[in-house]
Amino acid sequence: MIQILFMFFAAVALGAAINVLTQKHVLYSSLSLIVLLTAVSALFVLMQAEFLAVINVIVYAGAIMVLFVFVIMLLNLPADEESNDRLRWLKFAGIPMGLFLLFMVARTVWRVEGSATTPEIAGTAQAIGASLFTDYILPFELTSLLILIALMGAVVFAKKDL
Amino acid sequence: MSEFFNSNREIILLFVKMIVIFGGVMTALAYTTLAERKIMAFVQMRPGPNRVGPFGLLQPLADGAKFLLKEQTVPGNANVFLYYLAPIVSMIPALLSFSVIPFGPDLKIADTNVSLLFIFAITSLGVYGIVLGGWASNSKYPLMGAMRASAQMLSYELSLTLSVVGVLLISNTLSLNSIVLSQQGTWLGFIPRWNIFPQFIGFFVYVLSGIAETNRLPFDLAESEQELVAGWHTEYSGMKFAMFFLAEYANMVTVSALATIMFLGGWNGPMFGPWWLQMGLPTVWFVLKISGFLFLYMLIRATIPRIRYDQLMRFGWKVLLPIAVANVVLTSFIVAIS
Amino acid sequence: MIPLNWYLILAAALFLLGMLGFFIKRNIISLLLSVEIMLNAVNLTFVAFSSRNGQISGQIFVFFVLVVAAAEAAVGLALVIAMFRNRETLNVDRSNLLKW
Amino acid sequence: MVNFLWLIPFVPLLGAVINGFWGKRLSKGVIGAIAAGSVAISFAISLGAFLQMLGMSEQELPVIRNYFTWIQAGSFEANFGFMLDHLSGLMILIVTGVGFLIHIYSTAYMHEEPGFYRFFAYLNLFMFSMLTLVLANNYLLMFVGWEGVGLCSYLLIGFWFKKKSAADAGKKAFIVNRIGDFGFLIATMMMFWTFHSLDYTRVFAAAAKMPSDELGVIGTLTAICLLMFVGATGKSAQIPLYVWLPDAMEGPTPVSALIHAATMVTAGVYMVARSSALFNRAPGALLVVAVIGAATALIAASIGLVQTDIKKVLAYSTVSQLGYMFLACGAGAYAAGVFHLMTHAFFKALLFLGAGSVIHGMGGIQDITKMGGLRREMPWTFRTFLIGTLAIAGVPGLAGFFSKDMILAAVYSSPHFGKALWAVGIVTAGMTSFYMFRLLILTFFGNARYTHEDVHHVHESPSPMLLPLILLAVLSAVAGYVGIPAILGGHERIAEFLSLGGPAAEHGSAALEWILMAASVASAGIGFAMAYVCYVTSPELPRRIASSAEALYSILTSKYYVDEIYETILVWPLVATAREFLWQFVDVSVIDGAVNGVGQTVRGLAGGLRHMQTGYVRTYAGWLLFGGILMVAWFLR
Repeated sequence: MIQILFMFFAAVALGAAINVLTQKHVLYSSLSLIVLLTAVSALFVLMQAEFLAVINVIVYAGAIMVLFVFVIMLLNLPADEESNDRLRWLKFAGIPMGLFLLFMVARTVWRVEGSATTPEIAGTAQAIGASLFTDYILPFELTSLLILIALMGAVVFAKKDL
Repeated sequence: MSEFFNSNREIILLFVKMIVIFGGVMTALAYTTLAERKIMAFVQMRPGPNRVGPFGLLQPLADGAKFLLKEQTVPGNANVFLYYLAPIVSMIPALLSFSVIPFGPDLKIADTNVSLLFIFAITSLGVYGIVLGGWASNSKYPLMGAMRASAQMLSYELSLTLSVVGVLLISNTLSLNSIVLSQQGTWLGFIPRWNIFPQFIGFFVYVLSGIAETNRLPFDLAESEQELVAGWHTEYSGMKFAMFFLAEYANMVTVSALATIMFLGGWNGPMFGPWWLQMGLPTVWFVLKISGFLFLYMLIRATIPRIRYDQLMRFGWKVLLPIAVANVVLTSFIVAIS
Repeated sequence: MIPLNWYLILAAALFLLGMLGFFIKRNIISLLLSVEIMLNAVNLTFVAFSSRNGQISGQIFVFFVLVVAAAEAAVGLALVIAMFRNRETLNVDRSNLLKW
Repeated sequence: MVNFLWLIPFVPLLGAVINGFWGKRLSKGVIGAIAAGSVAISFAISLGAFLQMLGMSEQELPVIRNYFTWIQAGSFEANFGFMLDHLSGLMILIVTGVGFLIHIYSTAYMHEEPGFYRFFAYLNLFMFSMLTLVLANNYLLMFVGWEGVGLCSYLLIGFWFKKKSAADAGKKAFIVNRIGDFGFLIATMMMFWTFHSLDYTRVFAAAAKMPSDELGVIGTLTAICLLMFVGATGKSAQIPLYVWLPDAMEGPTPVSALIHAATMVTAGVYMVARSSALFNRAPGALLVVAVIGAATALIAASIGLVQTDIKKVLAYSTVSQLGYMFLACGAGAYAAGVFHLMTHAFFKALLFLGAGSVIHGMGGIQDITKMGGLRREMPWTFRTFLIGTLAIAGVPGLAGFFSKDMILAAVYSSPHFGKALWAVGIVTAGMTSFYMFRLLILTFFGNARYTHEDVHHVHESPSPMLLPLILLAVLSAVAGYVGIPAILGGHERIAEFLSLGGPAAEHGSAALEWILMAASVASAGIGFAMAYVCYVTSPELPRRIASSAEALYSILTSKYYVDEIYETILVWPLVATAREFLWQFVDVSVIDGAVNGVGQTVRGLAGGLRHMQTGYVRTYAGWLLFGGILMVAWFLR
């Protein structure tokens, strides 16, 4: 059962990712990415990381992607034009090379053995919170600083008279 | 046959619950629309719908039939795929959140240890329906409505989420059922142990953000009739419009249910009578509380005028959010020292 | 019980797709989306390893990745808006003034 | 009062800070009050501490107060601490007392100067440094004071820094002092190497356990002492580093009085006296001290004979008298040296201040050939100056007589070359008497040689200037009575008091002492007589002598060509090396070449590499990917 679910969500994720790349209009790409995110969250649930799964949806789908969609709508973008610049051939070189790279990585990764003895742990909010506010308190505080800086940067960049 | 029931009891029970809850919810949603119209009429001193059935009680059915039979129009130059997708995207999250709401001690479909976050995650997806609908219509009012809606919902989601953190700090769990259970009993024998008493600031923020989050008056800038015709669903008609409409009411019910669970003790209430009554009473209490909440919603809609968009934003960011944060700080301080 | 390899290969595939997208797309928003795909692939490996090795740290890192992604999206989109205002295009190949 | 020891230097420091930072906004009266007041407080505390110390028993001395650990590195430890014993007690009294009088004097003398606050800030800073030097309980802190006074000396010599000669003189003083300081620093390091400490008590205790170096052998102690003496020659203007002191007269006259006559230049003498425990075990070093002192005394006095600038005469006189003090120290009579230091501080400060008064009255003229007859216009200046002259010339009954006599007696009986050194001392005493009376006569007697076009209104100085003069004159007259020799019925109390034991020198018989005393008085008398003859009875005589012994005269007027010699053998090669080799070759070719070469290389490389910067996002991403692949390859290797 769980294998079937994995296969299903993996297929959804891959399909969505490919769709992100092939869509001409960036809004469709964004929507496809949301599907990808949801699938990845579902995979998180399969790994008992429920908290992260939910957080992933809230942060990514609920906030970041809304921002993307918002910006796309704000700028009212047309579909991508097929630009005929000097780098056009890269697309056709890139796909086989990417596949080759995937093959190489897969071959390497295939030999990875997860230690089956250690018990799977549940990513509950409690477990994550406990770790986050003890072992990782400094990075956690620093991320707040990062967010603040990003906030100010965004405000400055988005100003009209830049 | 009985073997089948015995071996698959869990699943069958689950299906029964699903049918009961969703059937009940859908019916309730339909009648909420009627209730709203009636209450509005009452406030405005007019009869309201009273032609279809006694006291207009069959009005929702008539409405539904009308929606189904209407012509399906699609604006020219609209993005057809997204145009059809939008109401579905709007509807699904709205209904999905009911799957974790406990209507009674046993009357719930699922209860995970992150139910609350699950609801927030699901409702945060609801904005896509609005945004896509507005954009796909390829029309100026829907677009503006959609932009307003997305900005507004993003902004108020913050205070909404932060307002319940106080409750979480007190009840120490993210499971909705456990939160309800933590509110059992009374203080001093007569005050129910509801979170609304220690968390009245959070409740206040929650109610205001909830109204904004569901795009209801006085925060219905996204569909304000006088400015934007009907906002993001201006170009929708028939069943697609009905789905938007139902999604909005579903969201209202979700927000009310959450408020009830978080602040008003959920299905807790006085228990009496024989066992069959005791089985049904919690749900009755729960529904009653939600109804009271919905009544508040409608009363507010009927009495308070719409505010301006900049006021809305300023209120969200500069008033509600600081209050919510202050509440979190205060609560955590008190929790820490006690 | 799903083998760890499956997750890793899925993540690798997603990551490569993201990378591919970064190289073949021209719209700057698409590039950002590709970056998000890559981040998600990385998140997947983090969670996979975390769950399989019985350590919560991996999930903490996912948390941090989310924060970085949010910051990146905020600043990146602000830049996108600024760029669109100034150049009337989002094609990254049209914005190549910053060179030798 | 000994508990407030730290206040003695720090009150002037506070004054310096106030005047230095906020002096610009304060009125001159306030500045003067702060400056002089801080020194007055310091003097009062010093006096209290001194009196309290007198009441202490031998076991309680020296009073040592360690305030905090200043430096700690490995086994090295230096404390910030002060030590009060008889020697430093006497020194702080001299420094604060004379300093206070000179501060009072300066408030009037410097009144018209634009840098009034600056002057007093420096002066107070000097007081702080000098008191730190004197009170320090270890060599490192002494070195701090040592450098501090050097710095203040530099600042004050160059006080009129817009005048090139003053600025140059300041630099000269500083650079020449650096040479001496270098010696002192090496001595300090060797001391730490040898004794593992720099505290006086521990160093002296350790030195006492070491065997005495043989004469003519340069052992560790001798080397340390000689290096310290190098420092002393720099600070106290001895051969060969005396050249800065005459030039230092470019500074304001009170500075010359305080720093370049009474206090700072005696720091070398103080150091030698302080280190007597070391010097006593290095007879070779003592001999060098004595010889250098004697030579300096003689040569400086001979130059002083022909100087015409009132301050230059006094400057060479100072050098000469400092030579005297070193002569005493070299003979092992540290007490005599310090005694002379004290009396000299009084009368030389008096003379300088008197000279300043004269210059003040003459409106800036310093050339004694253009003066004359001033005793009528400036009666009080004249009277005090006369006392000072009598004191320095060694007229019996005044301070200089006793101290000089003590020195000469000690030198005569010192074991090595005693008689020869004594002879030098006697000759020097005669010369001193001559040039001082020459100065006195040319300045105050005879007819006025200035015209009233040059000098508009010769006037007596105001009372704030005269008061210090009178007080110093009294001190010059009576200070000698703390050291009345035994044959005159005294006890040489100063020597007992200081109890700085030198190599045992057998006292000569009473008859010998009488003879020595008579010789010294006679030489002073001869000097006076010659001056009287040359400048009163037959004024044309000097010119005739000058023309008949022209070679000698020109050598003297050009100060033995020492400056020129230094210029030729030291400065010129340095400058030439610096310009031709260090600048034209090392700096231009090597350093600039290297810098420019680096720049050119980087530029060339960058010119090629910058084409990596295509401006296309994708290219950058490609490089990023390339780097990532390299890293992955490294890990999968």
